Amino acid sequence: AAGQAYFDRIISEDSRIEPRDWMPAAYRKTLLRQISQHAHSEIIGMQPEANWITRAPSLKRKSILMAKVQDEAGHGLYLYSAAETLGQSRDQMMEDLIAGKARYSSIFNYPTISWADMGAIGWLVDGAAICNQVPLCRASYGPYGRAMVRICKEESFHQRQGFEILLELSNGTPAQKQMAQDAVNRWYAPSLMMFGPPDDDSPNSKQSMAWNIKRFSNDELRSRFVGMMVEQVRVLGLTLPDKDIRFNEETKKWEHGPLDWNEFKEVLAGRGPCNSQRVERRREAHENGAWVREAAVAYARKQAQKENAA
Amino acid sequence: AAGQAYFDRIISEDSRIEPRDWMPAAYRKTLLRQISQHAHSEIIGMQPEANWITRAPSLKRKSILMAKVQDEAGHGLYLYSAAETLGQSRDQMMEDLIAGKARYSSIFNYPTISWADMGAIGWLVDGAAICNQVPLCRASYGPYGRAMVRICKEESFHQRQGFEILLELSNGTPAQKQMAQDAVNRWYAPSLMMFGPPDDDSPNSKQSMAWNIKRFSNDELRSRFVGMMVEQVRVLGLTLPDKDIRFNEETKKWEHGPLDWNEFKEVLAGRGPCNSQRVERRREAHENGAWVREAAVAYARKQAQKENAA
Amino acid sequence: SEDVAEFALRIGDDGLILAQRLGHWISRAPELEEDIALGNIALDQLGHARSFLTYAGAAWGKSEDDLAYFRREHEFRSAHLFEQPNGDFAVTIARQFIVSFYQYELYSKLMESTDATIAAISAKAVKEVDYHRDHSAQWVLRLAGGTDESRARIIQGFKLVWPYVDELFEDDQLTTRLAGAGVTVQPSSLRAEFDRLTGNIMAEAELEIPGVPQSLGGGRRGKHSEFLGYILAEMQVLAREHPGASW
Amino acid sequence: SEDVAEFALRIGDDGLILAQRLGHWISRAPELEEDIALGNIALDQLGHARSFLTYAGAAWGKSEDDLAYFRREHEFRSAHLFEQPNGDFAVTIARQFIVSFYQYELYSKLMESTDATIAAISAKAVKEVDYHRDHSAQWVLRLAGGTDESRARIIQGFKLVWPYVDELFEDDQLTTRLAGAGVTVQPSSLRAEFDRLTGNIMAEAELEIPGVPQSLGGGRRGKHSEFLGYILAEMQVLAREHPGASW
Repeated sequence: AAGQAYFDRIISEDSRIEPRDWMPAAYRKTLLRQISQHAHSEIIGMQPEANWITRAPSLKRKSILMAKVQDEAGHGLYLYSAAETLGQSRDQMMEDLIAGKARYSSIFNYPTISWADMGAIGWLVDGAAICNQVPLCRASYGPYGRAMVRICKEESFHQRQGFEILLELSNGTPAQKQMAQDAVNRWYAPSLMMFGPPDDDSPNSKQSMAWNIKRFSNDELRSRFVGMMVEQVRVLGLTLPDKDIRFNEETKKWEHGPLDWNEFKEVLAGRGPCNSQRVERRREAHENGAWVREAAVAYARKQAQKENAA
Repeated sequence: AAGQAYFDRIISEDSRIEPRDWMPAAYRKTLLRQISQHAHSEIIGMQPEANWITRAPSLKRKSILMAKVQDEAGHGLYLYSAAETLGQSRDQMMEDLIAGKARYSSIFNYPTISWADMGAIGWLVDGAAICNQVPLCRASYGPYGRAMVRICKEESFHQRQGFEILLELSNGTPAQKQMAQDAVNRWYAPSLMMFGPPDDDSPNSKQSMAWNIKRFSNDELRSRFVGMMVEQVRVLGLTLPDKDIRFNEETKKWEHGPLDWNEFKEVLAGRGPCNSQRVERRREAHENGAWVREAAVAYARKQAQKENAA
Repeated sequence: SEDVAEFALRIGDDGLILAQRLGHWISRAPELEEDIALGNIALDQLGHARSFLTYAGAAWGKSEDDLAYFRREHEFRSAHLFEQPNGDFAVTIARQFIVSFYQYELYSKLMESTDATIAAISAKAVKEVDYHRDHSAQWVLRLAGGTDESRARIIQGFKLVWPYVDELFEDDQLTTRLAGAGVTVQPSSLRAEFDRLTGNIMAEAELEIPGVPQSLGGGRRGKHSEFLGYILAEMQVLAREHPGASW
Repeated sequence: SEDVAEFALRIGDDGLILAQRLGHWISRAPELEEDIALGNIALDQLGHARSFLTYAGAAWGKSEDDLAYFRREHEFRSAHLFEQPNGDFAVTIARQFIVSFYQYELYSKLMESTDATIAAISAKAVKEVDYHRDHSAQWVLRLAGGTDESRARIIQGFKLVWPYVDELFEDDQLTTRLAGAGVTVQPSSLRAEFDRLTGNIMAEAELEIPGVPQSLGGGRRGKHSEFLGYILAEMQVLAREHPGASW
């Protein structure tokens, strides 16, 4: 009861809950699900981009791409650490991911089939992620909020790099420009769906907002994102594949055309073009690496024994 | 003693020894070494050509190449079977190969670095093999001789295909012609060395000839081969990288320039560019396939038990 | 006609991409007999592909090699199953098992195509594919009934390739038009027999149909997985370095 | 000068090809920390390669990308060790261990090169390579002293890559001329310290130097193993599809 009162006060003051503080079981569970899902997204999200590391068309781009994918591994680490403060081990989370029990952002189940996808992912997918994540820097759970601060800084760097890739392609040969437009066409709708289902179909959002985890509704964030993209796509000299985009003068909000939520659900249910491949690759890496992790543990144990003996 | 007499008579009549016949231990050992080495050469020899299956520049050539490499697996099988009649199991021979204890033709330790190598291997390497092998069809050991008959038929087919590849390249673009010439330059000397060391440095040849295994000396076969190649290279519109080739009017034999027997010995000693890679690939295939072979054995055992029970 | 050519392209691409995958096994198989067997299957698949691509190309003034070597990723029409990685021997067998039973049903029907060329190619192909069926079915039984390891591996193998089954039996506008003209049948009409025959073997092997979601596919519309780009980069590298050359 | 450019090309190609190999690990490493560590090493190698290739290209009016994407196999000057396949983690570590100790000795000497550019690039590189040394040495100790399996694997890993050590320390006419001018030292002069330092770690790990024959090499003369063709096909595929484009 004292715990609940303290918790309620912290939330009402918009202050931070720390790992040792008492918290309601549902709050812990919600956060754990959200943070681990976020971590998994970083890890699985490495794959569609890693797919172009060996084929990057210039050494500069190769270098930038390598650094980016590596950053994502780092983000995964921060987030797994944040989740661990809630009482679940990284190993367990990894097992859940491999067993297909854990979710990750559904957008990574689409394939990257051209180099321009590196641009579109940076610009649209990282762009959407930033819109989602900037408010999370103020999330009521301390370790999560602090992880997001670090991550957001790097993400905005990544978004700019994605934008630059598209800009270069758009100003390049006709084939390059078409490659860029095609990538934007394919990633636009999935990136809008990254904000989650429409507000009237998002039952958990309200509780998350009450707990100061979420700060804005899905539709609110989506609308902001659309507004940003509308402006930036002009600079790129490309178009968004949505003829219904408009600024609603009454609500002062950007509106977009209808989204195919059916496909979204199909992909979420595992029917995306790459679901099986993504989880399999993670499984393979994890299982092929088991002997290495075991060796490291065994070696550390032996070293500790030696030091104790000495 | 009766065995020895029978054996000597068969040899002197130039007739055939069969698996159940008595034979001198040294004869058995020599044959076993020669046949298993020959079998290993077929199997290891698949690798330099398999290296271009996925990159063959036309579907017709891809198809011919696949069939050829597959034929080599078949040759390996015939030869392992012939060797098994002398009392060594295929498994044992494979283990020896993987352990680096068994020899195979040293020429397969050179890399195939261009498509033209498919032509040069067919024309020169298979050509040299045929010169070596046609006399072996009359080898005194029956199973070996009969295996050679089948093999020689297919080899001469392969040689013609190699010739055709080079001819097409030679009549192609300047880059193609150069590719062909470069391949001939690289494979010429190693193919001459396939006949083994010069006669005065080949101590075992004499005994093999006395046993009717070998019919001609290394230098004799090499000279014949050079003569054939001199003629065919003109048709190809290419040159052999040997300015000393000449027909010796006195001996009525073709002579070639000096060969780098030092390199030959280095490669034989394991210092070729691909020795390690070739054996490793075989080891990998064998070890990765162990569970499959075990499964087949286990399944066969269970089926036999069922039938016995029924 | 354009429709027939497009249809031939689909089947041809299936065989071509699979042959490319299978070709990698030659010199790497678990035993020499399988180097030969997988090589044979690869050769057959490549042979069928060449016939179908030659026929497709005739409509567009292109050779089999123009189509194989000088198209880009989105112009290929193979289904996703054919581009799946070889994995271990069990994955290759699971993939081949599905492919062979599908192709057998397809070619059996195409033998009666109103298009004489398609009928003729298929009549030849069906006999070869019948052998592929037998080869893969025997291995499914052996692996499932062999050791604990082989059983675990074939189960995992099926789990990996099963998401790509539905795509093989999808009807679309092209198949609807061609079925109407008797050139082919609707792919969906092949499903029942495929299910029955594969089901029999799976039952004998005491394997369950994996309960994995079906992937959305899209290969017939040129939407491929991330694997195809690598396959083509390797397959086309030499031909593209020498455009216009003959070999 | 032409000589200096040719020399820079060798070092640049070493780093480029190794970065290409290492890049494959990112998203496939045994643990996330190693995705990051191997990614770092790849990035460093690529960074050094870019500096050296840019410098080499300046002599011929070519950019780093001209050199990386538009040369053919026989024009690459990397030593064979750098193109060896990743294998399992142990092979990658064994390869990196040899590479890092070699590069450390090389760059330490090149810091004092009479060529100011080479000296400057090397001064930066040597610090990074020092970390690579430490990383791989630590893993050699861990794998050798970890479990039976890891010990067997690192022994096998060293056996696979050791044949390519001698090539790194081979002198030739180019190095002789450049050593005379103080641009570099003879590769052979680096060997003793390499042997001493790697020997210390091997001894601590209770590993023996594998008794395998040394391969003939030839990478510095453009004679490569069968691996390089595949590496280049993949690395260059996109750039070559769009010649002249900028990215």
